[in-house]
Amino acid sequence: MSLRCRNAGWKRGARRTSGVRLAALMASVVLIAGCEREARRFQESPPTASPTGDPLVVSDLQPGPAVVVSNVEAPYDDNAWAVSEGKSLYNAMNCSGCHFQGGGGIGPPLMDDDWTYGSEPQQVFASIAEGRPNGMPAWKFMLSAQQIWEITSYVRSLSGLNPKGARNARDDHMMRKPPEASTPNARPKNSTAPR
Amino acid sequence: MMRSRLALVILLAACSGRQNALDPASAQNRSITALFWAMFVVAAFIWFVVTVAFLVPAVRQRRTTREDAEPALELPAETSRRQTRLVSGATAVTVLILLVFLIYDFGVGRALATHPARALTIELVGHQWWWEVHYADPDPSKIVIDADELHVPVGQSVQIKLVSRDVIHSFWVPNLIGKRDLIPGYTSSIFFTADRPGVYRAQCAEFCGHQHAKMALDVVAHPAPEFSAWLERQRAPAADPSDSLAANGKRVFLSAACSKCHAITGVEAYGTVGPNLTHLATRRTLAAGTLPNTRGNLGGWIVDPQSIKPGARMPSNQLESRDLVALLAYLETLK
Amino acid sequence: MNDGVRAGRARSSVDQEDAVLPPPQLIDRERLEADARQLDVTWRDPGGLWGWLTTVDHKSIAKRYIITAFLMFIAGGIQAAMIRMQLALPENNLLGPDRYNQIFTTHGTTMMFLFAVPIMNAMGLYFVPLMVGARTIAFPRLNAFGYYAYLVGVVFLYVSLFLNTGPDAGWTAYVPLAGPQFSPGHRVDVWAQVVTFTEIAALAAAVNIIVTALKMRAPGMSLNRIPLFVWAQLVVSFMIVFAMPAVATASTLMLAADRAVSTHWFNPAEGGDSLLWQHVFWFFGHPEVYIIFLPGLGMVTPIVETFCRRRVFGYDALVLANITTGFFSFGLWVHHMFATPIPELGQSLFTAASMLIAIPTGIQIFCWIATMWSGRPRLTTPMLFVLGFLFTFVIGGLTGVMLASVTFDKQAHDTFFVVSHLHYVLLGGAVMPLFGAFYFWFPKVTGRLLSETLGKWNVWLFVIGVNVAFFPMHILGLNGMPRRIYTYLAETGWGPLNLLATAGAVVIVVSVVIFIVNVAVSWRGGALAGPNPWASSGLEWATTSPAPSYNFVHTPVVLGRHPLWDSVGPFPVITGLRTDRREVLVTTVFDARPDHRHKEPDASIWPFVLSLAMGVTWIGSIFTPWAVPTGFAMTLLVMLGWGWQSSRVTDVERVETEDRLVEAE
Amino acid sequence: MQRRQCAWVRIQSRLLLHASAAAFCALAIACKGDRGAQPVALVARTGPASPSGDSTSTFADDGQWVRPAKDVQATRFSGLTEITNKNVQNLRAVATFSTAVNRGHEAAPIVANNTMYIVTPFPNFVYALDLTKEGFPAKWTYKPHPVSAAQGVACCDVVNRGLVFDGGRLYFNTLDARTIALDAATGKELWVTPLGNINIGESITMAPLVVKGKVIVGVSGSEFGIRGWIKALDAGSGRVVWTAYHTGPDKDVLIGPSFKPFYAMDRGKDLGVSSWPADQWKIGGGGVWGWVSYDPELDLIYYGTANPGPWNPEVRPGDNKWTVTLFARRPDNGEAVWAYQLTPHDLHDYDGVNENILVDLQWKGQQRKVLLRPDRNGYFYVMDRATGEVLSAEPYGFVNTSTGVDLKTGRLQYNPEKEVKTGQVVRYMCPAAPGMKDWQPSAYSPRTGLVYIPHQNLCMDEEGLEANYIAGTPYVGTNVKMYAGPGGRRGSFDAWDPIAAHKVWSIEEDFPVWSGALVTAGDVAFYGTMDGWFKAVDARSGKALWQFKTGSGIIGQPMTYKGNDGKQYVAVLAGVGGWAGAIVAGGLDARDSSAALGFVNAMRDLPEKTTKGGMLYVFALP
Repeated sequence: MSLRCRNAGWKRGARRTSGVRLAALMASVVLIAGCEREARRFQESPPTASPTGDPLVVSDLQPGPAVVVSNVEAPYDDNAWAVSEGKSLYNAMNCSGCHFQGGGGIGPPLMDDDWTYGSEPQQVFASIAEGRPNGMPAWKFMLSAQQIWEITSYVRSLSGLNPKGARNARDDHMMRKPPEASTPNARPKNSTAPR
Repeated sequence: MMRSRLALVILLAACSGRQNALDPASAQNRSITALFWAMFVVAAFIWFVVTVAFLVPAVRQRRTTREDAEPALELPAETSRRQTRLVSGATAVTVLILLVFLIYDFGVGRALATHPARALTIELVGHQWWWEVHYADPDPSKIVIDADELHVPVGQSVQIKLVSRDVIHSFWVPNLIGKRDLIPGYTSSIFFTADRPGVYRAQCAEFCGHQHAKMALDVVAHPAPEFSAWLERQRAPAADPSDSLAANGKRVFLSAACSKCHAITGVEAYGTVGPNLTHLATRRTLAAGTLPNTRGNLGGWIVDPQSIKPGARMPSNQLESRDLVALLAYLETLK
Repeated sequence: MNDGVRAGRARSSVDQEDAVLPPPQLIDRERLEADARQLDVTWRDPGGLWGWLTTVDHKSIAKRYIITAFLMFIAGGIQAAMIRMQLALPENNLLGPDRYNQIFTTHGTTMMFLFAVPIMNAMGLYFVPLMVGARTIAFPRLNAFGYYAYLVGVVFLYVSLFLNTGPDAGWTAYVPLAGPQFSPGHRVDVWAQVVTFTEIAALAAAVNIIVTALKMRAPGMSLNRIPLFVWAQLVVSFMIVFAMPAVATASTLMLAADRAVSTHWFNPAEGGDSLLWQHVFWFFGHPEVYIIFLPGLGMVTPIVETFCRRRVFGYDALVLANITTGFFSFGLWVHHMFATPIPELGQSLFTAASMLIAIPTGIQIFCWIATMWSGRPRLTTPMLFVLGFLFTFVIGGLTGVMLASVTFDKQAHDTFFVVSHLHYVLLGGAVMPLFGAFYFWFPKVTGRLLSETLGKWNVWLFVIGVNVAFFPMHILGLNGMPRRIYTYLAETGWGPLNLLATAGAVVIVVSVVIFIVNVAVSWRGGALAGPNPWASSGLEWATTSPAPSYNFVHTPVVLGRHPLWDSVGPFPVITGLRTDRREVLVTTVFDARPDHRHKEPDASIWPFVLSLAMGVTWIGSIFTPWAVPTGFAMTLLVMLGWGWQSSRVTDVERVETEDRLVEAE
Repeated sequence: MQRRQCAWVRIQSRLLLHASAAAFCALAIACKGDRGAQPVALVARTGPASPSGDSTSTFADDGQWVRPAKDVQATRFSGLTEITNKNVQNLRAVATFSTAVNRGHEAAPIVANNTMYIVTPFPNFVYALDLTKEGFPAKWTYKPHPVSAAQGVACCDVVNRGLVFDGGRLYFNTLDARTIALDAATGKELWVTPLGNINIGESITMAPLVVKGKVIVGVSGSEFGIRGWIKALDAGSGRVVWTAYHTGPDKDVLIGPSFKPFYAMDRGKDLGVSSWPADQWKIGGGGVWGWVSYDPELDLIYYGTANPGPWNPEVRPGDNKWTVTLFARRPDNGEAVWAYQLTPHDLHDYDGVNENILVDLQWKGQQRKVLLRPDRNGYFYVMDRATGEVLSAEPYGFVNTSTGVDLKTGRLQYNPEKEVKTGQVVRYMCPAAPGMKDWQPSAYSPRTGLVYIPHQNLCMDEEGLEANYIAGTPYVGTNVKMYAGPGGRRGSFDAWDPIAAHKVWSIEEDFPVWSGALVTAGDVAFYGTMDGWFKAVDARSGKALWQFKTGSGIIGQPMTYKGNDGKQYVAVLAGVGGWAGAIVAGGLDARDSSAALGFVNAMRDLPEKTTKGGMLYVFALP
């Protein structure tokens, strides 16, 4: 079963000692992963309406001993349906007007490995919700946290940062670029949060 | 037979309603219904005859032959000749009936295919999961954009231009006319002439995803003058709210997410992702024929649409109760 | 039963060329038992798990096929029950839209691809060799491979369903809804590949049945003596050969490619066409319906003959009806697309064709009725199922004629009227005869009879249930209830009739449970049947029940359409086939004259391995296109292994026969 | 006094234009006799260059260059003759100056009173360089500090097309839609007038025009669903004198009783409302971000309006007045005298903002005051600038989106096969969205009578999408993919004969020629290429004479002036960017062929050819 197991699951699995129980757990993890990958959660409020509450770091440079920031796991990175919802929002809310299909224009490209304000889920969330000084509007009054998380996961999928199986294939429009599903994972060059 | 007679009764009883193919409200559907009844009666008769034909020999002879009885392989020539005659006769009758049906159907088909040169043109755009309605006009500033409700004049031929921007939907008003699919990449048309005022319910008839079940459309047939009056009203932009509460609601509408997806003519809201709300208060239903248009339903729909139409594109909106009340007050002014 | 039969001995061309044929002689019991022992050693497959995996006995493979397919019938039935539960009340919240869409899609896919077609094939694979008096099927290994391919598809679909990855775009998977944009994730990919597996399985079975029926018939079984069940299977097999590639192309080459490697077959923006899918799919989809119920009709004939103690009336008419139906069925597909923008003229053409096809079906029904009139029907369970079939199927057929009319179809299309129609046709036309067939041939498979009392309950509840469940749907459809809706509003007034339909569904469930109990009880505890419990006429009854691994000790010789009824006195057979190796007699296509002797392969593991390799290929292709080349390489290797093993020279020996024997009347 | 002289000269030149070449020389000498100006410079003159009475901009003086277009008639012709097609190959760089900005430099340096003034792209620094000192050191620098969020509403790079010197003052616009007046001597800020709101997508990139004490400024943002306008500010106080919108009711458009369009299609009441679906005109685009020219004699300003919004035409049935329209207005009160909609119901983003060159021509035997206009839709218009009549409109490149202009009705004849459709890719539409020629201004030489047109040769595939309007975000609604047009060369620099309406010569360039043109009385034409070559060619033959490789691609406007040492200098700003150069300026990813409205696809190889960086280059003969 080539459905990807989510990291959390693997970590939990690693702590088990009994091989049998491990196997059983693997199976269940696979199952969960499968459900996760294909689930369609219409009616839920995802974690943290806005990550401002959580520690958010945009600079690698920390005076004194560096605080290790725990990354919020993007609730939808591994969910094909939510990522595609993120895509339709990305287009409907005119993100595509500036960033186009990831190549950029008025705004910077999103499909490359260069991230001005960080590639971590909560950093991307912040960029969308709070806006950024050089022309990025702040969306937090217009979009619900769930929607912003969906867009976050889609934006990350543009450079292949989320699991392949959850990314979009081509859409029914002009073929502008290879679909996210076949975009090579562009390891962020200058993503700032500790990884 | 018993059961079928019962069924027939139910069928006859079920021959009226605002979403019923056998309760015609248009010239076109009258002819279709006539065709249906003709075929139904003949079919019922054939079924009856066949049933009798095989039940008689079955019940006639209760005494069963012994299993190992040497089968009489050769029938008397006269019997087999009679059988041959019967079977070929029955076949001939079948062919004849089919031929009649065929010709009848072609006739009706031709009747439906012919339509007057000048017809009121309405463009219907299918979305997941709601209907966008454009009342065409040579003068662009007179085009009316509405949603989830289709108004037509009685006695005038109407051309519905069908367009889809996402998946295949199907337009079907049982009382007025049969189906026509809205297929991405194709623009097709369907014509009908309502001959009886009333409200008829249409529902998307091609599976189109999660909310296929809740993608309905009320078709309102007015007398011609009433229709043009209605159209004129629709052309008017939204009036500015008079009372402060509604005015406050307008502010909420513009500052909250609403105006990013919904348009209101005369207000700085031009969103095209969701239905146009310029005359929301005049509509009979909400969420594509899912809820009656009442204040309570509207509030519920705004706050938690996902429990009403799971998967719909409308997000749930966390609004201060104050703002919600004001917003509702404003939306109710959109007459 | 073969003691004291006359044998025309066929000599092989190796011994003296132009000797005069000695007069037919009786085969004595010793000879018979010796041959049987020898044959048993030669034909029995190894035991144990290994034997279970390697067997190529068409009967054991087909038995598994039937059981698996019937399990699919139960699975699909459970889904149907869930659907009915959800729709029993307006605004019901038992299943959400997401779950519901997966359930109804899986229901359709299961019933069409994993139950109906495979079980009809399986019946053919089991009985065609027996009915034509062959030792085994033409390509035993291909047969085994077909089953395993099908099994992979079954397992794949249901594992996916439990991983919440069940297909959810309807069993017709219309694009663009099933396309990459509107069905993200792998749900529809699963559908596309499951379809691929069943196609491969169906094609394997079809080829097998065609060759068996045309080249391995017992001497004397000329074309005009082939049993009608075999005729139906033959016609259907040819239909499969022409229809299945269409859907394989659509699902595997087009839909899967659109989704996996961004081809644009169905992308209108880039010049693709969303209607193309419907054309290709229905070019398969409509023949599919006939592929499912022609075998059903084929099963009706022997039952009618047997329980009316009469030869069926109009053999020729029935055969021709079968063939014409097969042909016409390819000219109807557009009547599934009357609501799409297609030119009026074209539509009228398909209307005519759709009505035309009612004629051959009608003729068959008339013939059976005529047979019944001339005879004295015994109302056994199989016969009752036939009556139920006539009662129900005629309604389905007549609504079918209605739907052929473009104008009316546009009202009924995609509504519960159609749902009702297709269930009448398939449950009435295929499933009822199938149940009849189960009761009729169960003794031949297990050696024991099914309980008649339970059988009566089974048949009555089934017929009543089907009609109560589906008749109201006609009215619902006309009242505007579309297909595939997960719920409906109370004010639509569809509630009561839906409740009634659900009640009917419950009755069907009860009936099927009774059948399962009946089988469970009778498999071991049923009354012993003996070779021919119904005193029927087909060759399958000319051997023991259950039939031995080699089917017949000596290949029977056929003197008429009803071998067991035609031959007065000792039953004619021919000898001369070697018993020390798996040898079958190959006869000529038209007159079934013995032509040559052919060595059939022994048990082998390769079919199983190959199906696994193929499974990896197709399932992998969902996750990465690279799985296709690697998978093909793997498959190629396995094929090499297969070929290597069976490359041992199979010597073909010509057989000389004297016409007298096969011409005998 | 001066005026009478010109009047005399004008009469003479009229006669002259009837006369033969010999007579021409005769008069040339005569003029030389009575005034010290360059004779050839006189011929194109049609009146006082600036009514503001500012001595520095009288036609007589070719030593200076006080506005991007050189003169209000927008000829971009200099009478200086030191550099000629004979000696230009000796040209060498004498000074450079880094602008400290890395985006697209579309501005023209201007020179007045021995000072050179430069305005950079966002953040719109203004530099004054002292031309009297060696190496041209900076005199002063002014930083307007525009709102940085304004970068988010600049559709096609954060450019600025130049500043204007008038009456000892400098006038220019900032990206965040403010107009600023500076004291040219000190760089002191005199007044700042905010004109637009970036939250509804309004920005300003154009160079203002100052006539009769009015600063004429238009808005950018037709890709953001703005409601386009043009404003006149009082040069002294910065107060807005009048505002004309380009959609909506006549009173907003300043259409009054004196409005006399030549063609019936432009006549009617409130066309700005009735040619739109309800409310759509409020977000209908029609900005002004290109060039305004002025005819002192007719006392009319001429400018064109930009594309309607959104690009997807199916969203906005109707003619969409007054987008893509050429307006003639009175500078004093802004009232429209005539208008001509070049591209009704624009389908392909053919903005009408290109320059209008005002000259007098011998047309079919009679002298006419005409307006020369190489338009974005691919046609070279010759129009009567008094009436708005189209005298001729011939394609100056490969056009297949339309079949021609009907001179009776004035309507552009669309090719139905190339209409943009929602949800369907229409292929090979030529010219592409940037048009046959975008903003890059052409030059006219009265000596050769030719127009020197820098332009591109691009075609595109386009698919219409449903456009959703959200204030302050792009409102376009199309997928576009551009690529080289017929022949495979993406740009060319042409010499066009407006009377014969044909190409005299043409130089094909690999990249779009996105820089302005300059032509001098030495019969040399200058232009720059996006891969960084600054080129001089023979204005008569098109022969390549000289080229110089600058540090970055050139999309700026070359100019020439006479230094106080009496030498002729040529200056240009290098610094690639703009819509065409966005792939370099913005570091865009070419894997997405729709990036930057599809232009990236046509410029995939530009990053290999040049890098960004703003730098001024000044050239002179040794």
